[in-house]
Amino acid sequence: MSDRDLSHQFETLEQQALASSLGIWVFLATEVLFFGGLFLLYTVYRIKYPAAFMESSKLMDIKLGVINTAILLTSSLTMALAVHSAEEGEKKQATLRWLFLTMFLGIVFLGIKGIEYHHKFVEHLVPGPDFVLESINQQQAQIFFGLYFAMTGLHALHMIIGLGVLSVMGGMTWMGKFTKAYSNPIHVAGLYWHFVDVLWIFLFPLLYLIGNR
Amino acid sequence: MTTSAQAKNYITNDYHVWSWVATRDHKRIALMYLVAITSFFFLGGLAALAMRLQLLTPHTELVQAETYNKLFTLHGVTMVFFFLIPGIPAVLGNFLLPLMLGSRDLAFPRLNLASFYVYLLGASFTLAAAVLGGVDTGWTFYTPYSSTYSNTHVITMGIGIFITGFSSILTGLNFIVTTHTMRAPGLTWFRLPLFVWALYATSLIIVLGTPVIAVTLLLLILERGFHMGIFDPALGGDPLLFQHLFWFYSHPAVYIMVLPSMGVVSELIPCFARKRIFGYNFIAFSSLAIAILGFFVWGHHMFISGQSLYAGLIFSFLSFLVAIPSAVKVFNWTATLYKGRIYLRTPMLYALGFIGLFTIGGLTGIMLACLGLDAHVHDTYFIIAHFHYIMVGGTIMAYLGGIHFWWPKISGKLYPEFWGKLSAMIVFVGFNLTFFPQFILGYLGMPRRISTYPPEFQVFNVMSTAGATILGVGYLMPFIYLIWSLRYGKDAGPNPWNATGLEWTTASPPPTENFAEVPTVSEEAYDYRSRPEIGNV
Amino acid sequence: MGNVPFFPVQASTMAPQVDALFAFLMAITAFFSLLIALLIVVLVIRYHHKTDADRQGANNSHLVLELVWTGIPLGIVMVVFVWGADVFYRMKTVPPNALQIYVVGKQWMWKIQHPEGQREINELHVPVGQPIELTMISEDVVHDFAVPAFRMKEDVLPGRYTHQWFEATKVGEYHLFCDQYCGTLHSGMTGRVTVMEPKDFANWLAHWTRPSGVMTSSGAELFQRMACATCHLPSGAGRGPSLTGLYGKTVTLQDGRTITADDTYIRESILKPAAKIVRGISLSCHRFKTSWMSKA
Amino acid sequence: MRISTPIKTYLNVYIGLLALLAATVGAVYVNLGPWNIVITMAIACTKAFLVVTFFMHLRANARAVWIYASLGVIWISFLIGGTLADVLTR
Repeated sequence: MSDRDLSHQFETLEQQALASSLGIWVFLATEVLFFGGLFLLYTVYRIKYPAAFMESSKLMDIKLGVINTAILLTSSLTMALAVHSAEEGEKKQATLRWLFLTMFLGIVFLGIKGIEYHHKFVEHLVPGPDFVLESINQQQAQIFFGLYFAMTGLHALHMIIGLGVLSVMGGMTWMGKFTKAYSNPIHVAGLYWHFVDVLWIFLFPLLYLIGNR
Repeated sequence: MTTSAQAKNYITNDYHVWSWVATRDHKRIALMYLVAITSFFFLGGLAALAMRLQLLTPHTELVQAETYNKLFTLHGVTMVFFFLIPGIPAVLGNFLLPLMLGSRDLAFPRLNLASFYVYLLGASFTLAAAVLGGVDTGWTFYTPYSSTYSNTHVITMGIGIFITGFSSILTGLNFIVTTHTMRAPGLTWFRLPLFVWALYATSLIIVLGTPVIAVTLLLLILERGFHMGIFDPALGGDPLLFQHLFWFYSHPAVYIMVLPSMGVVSELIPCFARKRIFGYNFIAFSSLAIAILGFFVWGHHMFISGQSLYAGLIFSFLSFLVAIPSAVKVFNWTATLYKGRIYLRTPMLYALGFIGLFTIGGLTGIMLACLGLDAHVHDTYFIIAHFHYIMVGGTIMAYLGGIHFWWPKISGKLYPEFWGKLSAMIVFVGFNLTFFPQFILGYLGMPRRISTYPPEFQVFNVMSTAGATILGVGYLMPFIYLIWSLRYGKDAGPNPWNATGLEWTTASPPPTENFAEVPTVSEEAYDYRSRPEIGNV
Repeated sequence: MGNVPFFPVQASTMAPQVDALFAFLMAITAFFSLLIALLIVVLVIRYHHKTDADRQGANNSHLVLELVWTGIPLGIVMVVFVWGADVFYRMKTVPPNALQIYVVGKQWMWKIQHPEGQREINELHVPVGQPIELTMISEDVVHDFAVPAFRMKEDVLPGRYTHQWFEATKVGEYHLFCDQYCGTLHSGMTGRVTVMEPKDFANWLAHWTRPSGVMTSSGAELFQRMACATCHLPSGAGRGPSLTGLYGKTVTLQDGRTITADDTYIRESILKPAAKIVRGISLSCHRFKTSWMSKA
Repeated sequence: MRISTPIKTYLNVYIGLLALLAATVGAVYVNLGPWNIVITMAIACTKAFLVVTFFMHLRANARAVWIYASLGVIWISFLIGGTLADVLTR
């Protein structure tokens, strides 16, 4: 047991590891409920305005959506490998490689998201006074797009926070903080990243795939 | 060396400003919270006093209607989000949880400090909104008034409350993990002090409820900024969805306020009755039951809001169920007195006052859960009286009781007992004079949130204002003599009440690391009878 | 101080029912509050540390006792639930012979319209002994139409009709409040309900100086004037669906859902014709872009 | 909680996830009426299950962790269920 890894309030490394695991999972439960409010609104308005929701969903760029989903799933794999590498006490270059790949994929995801946002902006599909949509009931479609931006925007914000966390993990890896005995921080960061992935796993079909094409 | 290392406590440990600003010691963070929360308590109290003065006569022109609306919003927001919700958990909980568990600190000391600064950040947004001109939506922020019609600083205040929510979440998360992982050897779940159970149940609500209010306020801000229509019927939205989301948190939030105070009372009664608490398991589990059932009843705030009759029936039924665990607690506390050795010290007076007022608050709550009666008294002063019996008569009584009980531990000093008892009695009398007439006003039909009223309601309003003045004096007194005691009070010693519990086994004030060595527990909680060495109060 | 009321007047058929419920609950509240207070006082005196009472053999728990004081409150609240739900159900069930009166809430006044066209502001005149149904809507924010003497209230929502009913039992004048906070002059959004003998009420209606038209006939006039009648032919052969006898019927929408043609649906279809289009109709009525109805 | 998973498992799960992505997108082009949303959500749940189980190692954790992981999902169902009890019966 090395003392430098053990915070003063804990007795053992096992206790500390359990605390960090429980802490992040409790935090993820709060995150689930944070998005829960959005899922509630989505469910109610989907039931109230089914036609407008299906038609609006068809205006999503399914190609970019699929690409982004694949990117995010891949980033989850690389994240898992980064954590694996750190936990197994492999060379720090290996861990860093997987971390950078994960962050790179995250940035590509955000870039593509940005392109999609730009398209929506050009097409006047951003809620507000400029929102124009003739073919579908305008107000109902605006609610769909309002929820689209709120959900994907908050998801993107979580990705940005995740990228920040991963940068810190990169720094800690570089300084050789992680050993076979101690890898809590990167383990926790990985769980957060996977969670953001799981969120997208639900957002993607709810927003892109509800209308038959 | 002028002072030996052992004599240093968490306050004298280091005097540099930085040692406070960047502290990770839960006890110092608790003290910083105490200062912040007390400030908000007096701010909210001043707003309340101004309102009571306005209501002294039917058409007082002390403040304009607009100002009055901003006053009750300020009163509600500061009291709910900045005093009652963080109150007991962030001050007493922060200070005591590691001490009661026999650990050196919370599981995540840095998060704990972060939660305090997040609280301050949220508080500064809220104060900025108040200073810039105030908000007039009420603390409930109902749409579409808040999203479209109000032209006050709703967004700024929304951001403030949104941010403060994360402060609660961090505290709740920290408490949950700490309780699971940091208990001293031998300290099993059923040997825990009941205050810890109450904090745990509270944290459960905080962690599962607060994110929902956070996202709700965020959506309100977006709606106000972009008019997406999600809460605005003029744009195809449904304003009742806002109410559902709001009360999904804000009803359980009532239990965030009252559960910790029940925990405090469960500590005070056995100590001053010198007896193990009656029905430990039932009190412990009733906390969890309240935390969980509390999430199923939010629709009782919406019986006359246009919610469906069917939903009204379901929510009414479930609301009655949550009354049961509260009743069980009251009976168990009362039964604890039986065959006790009772000392009527200041904390005990507060605790007994709590039981009485909470009983009235709880029973009038049953009236509000009852559909046919709620349809008459909803949104009247009856509601105001009811929830002030719970939050002021309940939470603040217990908070003050707890502050008095643990003040010797926190400060190392004893307060003057005579003034303590006097203030407890003044608070009790002032409270009842303020809020009991409001039950009558409410049944007569006086609506809440009004600055002028029909003249026949005046007598009861005058009584209420008079009571509020007395109550204000009652609250000022502890503020003065507790500060006085810091300098002039007698030294308390480690255990002035001869109480059980690990927090009393260490010095007062405790050293930074709490315990010289990790204690081992082999007794049940509140084991006053079978350990004669403990002695009397 | 002779005229300080402690209890509100009972002026509707629901009022005694609500008050009976209240009396029952007051009895329970008083009983348990006094019981607890009395127990505390007695126990504190008896077991005060200065007394030498017998303190031997105190229990720390007692399962039977716990079950009793869990079970008894549970039984009581279930009675209260059923009773309260029953009263509430009666409050929500409008008698079939109820007279219709329409209420529009706006910041910060109540606008009331009688079926014969008489309009009032912050006043409501009704006959005694006649069930009245209020159909209520708001032009802006959420309001609440509350008459304490009738023991009734219901939120008045924008964008959707809500209803409540009462039958006044006592001639007199009663407070009308807005019970849902609605902005700056919420305190001033009050009014007066005047309950009259039927013959006085008939007089009041008849002496109305300038009735703005019976609601049904002014509706019919609008139907012609706004050219609704050119498409919505009674035979159903027009471009729009026939509206004859539509109210209260079930219609099938384009997406296959069925919906009852109630106030809310009809109002929505006038204001936003494209929102719910009936099956078999291809185009939507673009007649009204603005909400003229709320101006009416 | 530490758990040693062979790299091969990670790769298999990843391939599975991509296959499910293909399936769910493919389903959009087949009209199955109300079954479309059921299939789509079933696939989403399966994908989430895979990530939570194999990438996040939920199963290796202590019981308290399990409880909190499920509480989030259970509480969302309370929120949605309670609100729908009103919205669907108006």
